Amino acid sequence: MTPIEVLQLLLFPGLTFFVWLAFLFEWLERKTAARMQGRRGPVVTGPYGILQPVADFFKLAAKEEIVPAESDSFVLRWGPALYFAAPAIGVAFIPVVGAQSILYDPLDLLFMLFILAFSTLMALMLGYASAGRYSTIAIGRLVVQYTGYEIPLILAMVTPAVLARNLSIAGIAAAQANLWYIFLAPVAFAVFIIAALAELEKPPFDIPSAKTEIVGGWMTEFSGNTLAYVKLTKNLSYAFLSALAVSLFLGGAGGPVLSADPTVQAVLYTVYFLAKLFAVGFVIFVIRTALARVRIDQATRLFWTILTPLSLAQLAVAILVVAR
Amino acid sequence: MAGFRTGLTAWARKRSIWVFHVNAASCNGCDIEILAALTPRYDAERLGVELVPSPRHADVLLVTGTMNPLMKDRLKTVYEQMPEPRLVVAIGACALGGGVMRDCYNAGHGIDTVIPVDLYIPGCPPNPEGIIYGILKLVTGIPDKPEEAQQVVS
Amino acid sequence: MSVESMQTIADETGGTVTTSKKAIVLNVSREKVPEACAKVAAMPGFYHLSTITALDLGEQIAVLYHFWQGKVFAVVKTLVPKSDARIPSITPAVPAAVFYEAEVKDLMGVFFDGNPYMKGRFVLPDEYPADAPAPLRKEADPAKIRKMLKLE
Amino acid sequence: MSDNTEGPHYTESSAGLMEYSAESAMPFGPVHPSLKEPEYFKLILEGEKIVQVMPRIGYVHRGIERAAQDRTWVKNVYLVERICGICSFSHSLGYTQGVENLTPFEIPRRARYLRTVVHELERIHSHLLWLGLIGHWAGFDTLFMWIWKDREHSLDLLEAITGNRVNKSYSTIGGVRKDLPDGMAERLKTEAGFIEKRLDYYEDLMGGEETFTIRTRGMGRINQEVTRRLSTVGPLLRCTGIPRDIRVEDPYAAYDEVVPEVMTSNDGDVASLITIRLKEARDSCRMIKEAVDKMPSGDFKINIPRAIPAGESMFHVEAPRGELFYYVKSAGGSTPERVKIRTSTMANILTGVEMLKGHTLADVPVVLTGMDPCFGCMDRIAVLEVDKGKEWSIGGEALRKYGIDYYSKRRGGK
Repeated sequence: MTPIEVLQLLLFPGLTFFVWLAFLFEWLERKTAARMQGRRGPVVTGPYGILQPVADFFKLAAKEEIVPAESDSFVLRWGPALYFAAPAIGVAFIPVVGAQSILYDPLDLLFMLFILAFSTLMALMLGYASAGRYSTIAIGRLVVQYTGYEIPLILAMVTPAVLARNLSIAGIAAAQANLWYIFLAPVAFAVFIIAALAELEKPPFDIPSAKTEIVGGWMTEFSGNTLAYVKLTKNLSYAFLSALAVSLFLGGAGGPVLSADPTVQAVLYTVYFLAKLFAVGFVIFVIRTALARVRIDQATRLFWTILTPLSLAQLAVAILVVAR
Repeated sequence: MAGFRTGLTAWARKRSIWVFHVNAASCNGCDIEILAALTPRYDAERLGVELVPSPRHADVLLVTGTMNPLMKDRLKTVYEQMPEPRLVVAIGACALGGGVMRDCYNAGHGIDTVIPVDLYIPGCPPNPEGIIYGILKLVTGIPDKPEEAQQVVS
Repeated sequence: MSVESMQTIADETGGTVTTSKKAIVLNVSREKVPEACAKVAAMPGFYHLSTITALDLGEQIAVLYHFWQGKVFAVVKTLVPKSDARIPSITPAVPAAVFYEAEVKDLMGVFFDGNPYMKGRFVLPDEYPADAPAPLRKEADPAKIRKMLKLE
Repeated sequence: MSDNTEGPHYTESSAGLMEYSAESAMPFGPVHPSLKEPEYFKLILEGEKIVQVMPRIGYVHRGIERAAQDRTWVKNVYLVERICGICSFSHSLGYTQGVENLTPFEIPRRARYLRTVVHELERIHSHLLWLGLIGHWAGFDTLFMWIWKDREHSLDLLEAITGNRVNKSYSTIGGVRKDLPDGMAERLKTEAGFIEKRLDYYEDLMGGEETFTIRTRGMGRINQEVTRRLSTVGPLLRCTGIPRDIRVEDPYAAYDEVVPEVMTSNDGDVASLITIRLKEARDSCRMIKEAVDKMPSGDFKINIPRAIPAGESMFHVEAPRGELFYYVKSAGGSTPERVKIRTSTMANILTGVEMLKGHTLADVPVVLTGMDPCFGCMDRIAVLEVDKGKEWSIGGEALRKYGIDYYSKRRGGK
């Protein structure tokens, strides 16, 4: 690995870039929700309140950390780091500048599936380790919800791979140069967004963190640094899943080539990518604000009886298209 | 570097105020005004105020209502669950000193007999504007150095 | 019409009927309370039990059961001595009375035999001493109660 | 209790609790985000299904009935309305009318009309508050924000008429404290029209939003048999199809001339409660307009001597949550002999528990809100399974200790 690659990995378009994107996503989410609810949202912290999530993060990080007596302090100490690592590594496989991602493997889509599952597993372990009553109920719900959305999510992610006959994210993104897969496989895209809402625990699937039912969900017992990193990770996953949607269905960073200068074109690719990313994020914001929470049994029924058959059908169609 | 971190923390603390609300035998008047302070007309989120579900996430504890013996232990427990630095705001006449309930046999003389209070917002009930103004007074009064903040709390 | 029905019930239970502006009061002895209440509740429209009130009259405690329909309250009233404040519970006939009886027990110290919730504290804090007078009785002094509950 | 210290009545018993393992019991409150007031509900769960509910009431008990005996008649107006900040005017209305019934004086018509207007405004504000909260508790925060934004209009009117948004201190013995401000009649009409329009919109929205209706339809089902037996009051009674409304059945204030329409439904679930409250709020808007038109001129207050003649008086009003009962007894002095208050939530808690059983944990906030609890009013305790003959005694101390121990175990940090 060259020093340039390390820098890319750490700064742009790697970790730092995506962490700031995560903050930006939280700010946009809060702003969108507030505007839709007839409020203004954060305004005083930074221009238009854009630094509000940053202030929240640093304030939490500087607070006392309380570890409940019954909890597993080892897991609580190292769990957040692993939980954070999952999307942090994942973003390195997303092509942001042009068609190349920083890390590349011909089979990295499978690794993404692993990362998504791992992230849920870490949430489960963290919630269980904190040994709170509400946390225990919440992780029960998390697991049930996970069994619901996991299969549609995988099927929806495999569909573009089938269409592109490629199992790497960069490869799939590059294969959409002419036609985005959102047009070829719109159902898979819709299923992906719905499953992503469930993975991110956003309404209407914020069942494992339903404030009005089980206090803070599996995060009830966290405080200080742990809470800061868990919240940051959730936002990072937000950006990561949106980026995945962009790469798998919206042609990644692809777009018209307007300049012969590679630097200018690189900037253009980044702009294309960000525009698509925020478009996807915005769809999620709007869905999240406009809907009420469903119940866990209703959610699983939706996933098993509607989304799984739908995504299976979509996959079959995709296979037929490719075979022809 | 240390100076920068202290400055960053102080900056963040004044702009991110997560509140947890406890009703210690209140008549609901103050409680609905606290809720109203978060709704569109007043929108306390503009200033970074957010209502959090668990005391472990909170910076500021809002307490309404006169104390009664059943809520006394609860209030202490909630206060102990909060991570440092923590601040307590007593809202409404009852929480300040018993208010109209002062001589009732099952009502206390204000919550500062149980936990330390950093700010008093009088009124029966205070307006949402008053509540937001009070919380802002509180956080702009937070000293910039964390050591001093600890003193304010204890 | 309700007055006549109340008079009939009074005849059956050995009570007397008095009327006032908004209420028809049926005075019965405490043994007859469940019977009288069941009969009043069975009168057309009077199934609604508004509440149970207890009054400290010095030597005695008056207990009033307020049933309501239309513009009148049908009240069953009984007197019990303070030293032996117990009444048979009316919960078998009127299940809604459960809390009202429990509340009266806690605040006025009248026990209702047959009500399952006569143990422990209902409204009052658990620290409330068992040997202290019930707070609504005349002999109870709010200032002293506050001291006992460590509120001062 | 005072004279019966021997007796078996104070032995602590928690036998009922021990039958369930600690894992399946779930504390719900007293400090919980969906309970804006402290109340302790211990839910016994099987998986996520509720098999038993054990509330512990008394977290808001302050001893107001006793305090009322030591204060003058007029001071008590300000005391009783602070029983509950949401239905504060209903409390002062019930109390003042109960006291006025003891005196030979006739209250001026204009005062009666003014009371009706403020009473209905309070109903609008309370119902809107409830509708917003049910949105919030169903995880539909947008609805909550919208409704609370419109609720501010009713609070503006209340503030303009009475001087305070919450504890209005408007009704007093002998009438109301002040007359309508200039131009208020017109403003009342336009604002009532505005709120009416918004209510139409919300009826549309709440009926049409799929994720919301599946959370409310069929939730907390009760029937006439239950509500009759448990003496349920208010919308909870009317949602099972029993058309009882004190404003119609036993008119007070100016309800003999401004007649409300009784809203009923036969569904007996949370969705029907939403419809009933929406319709009632809209009917209140209509009644405000009508009352403003019909309002006679004249005095808004008469002076009543400070000593109230001896006697006893029972009075009840239809608060937003249902019947609110006042018993006032005077010995002829300057303070009452006894004031007994029975709030609507106290009458409804048994029904609420009945509604909760059999639902999942996710439904608790919605169903519990469905009964519109106002624990500020209900400073009392509930214990359950009355009808099936099972006995539950709450070992209060044991429960509390458990809760405290559970939360106070913490280490590390500092």
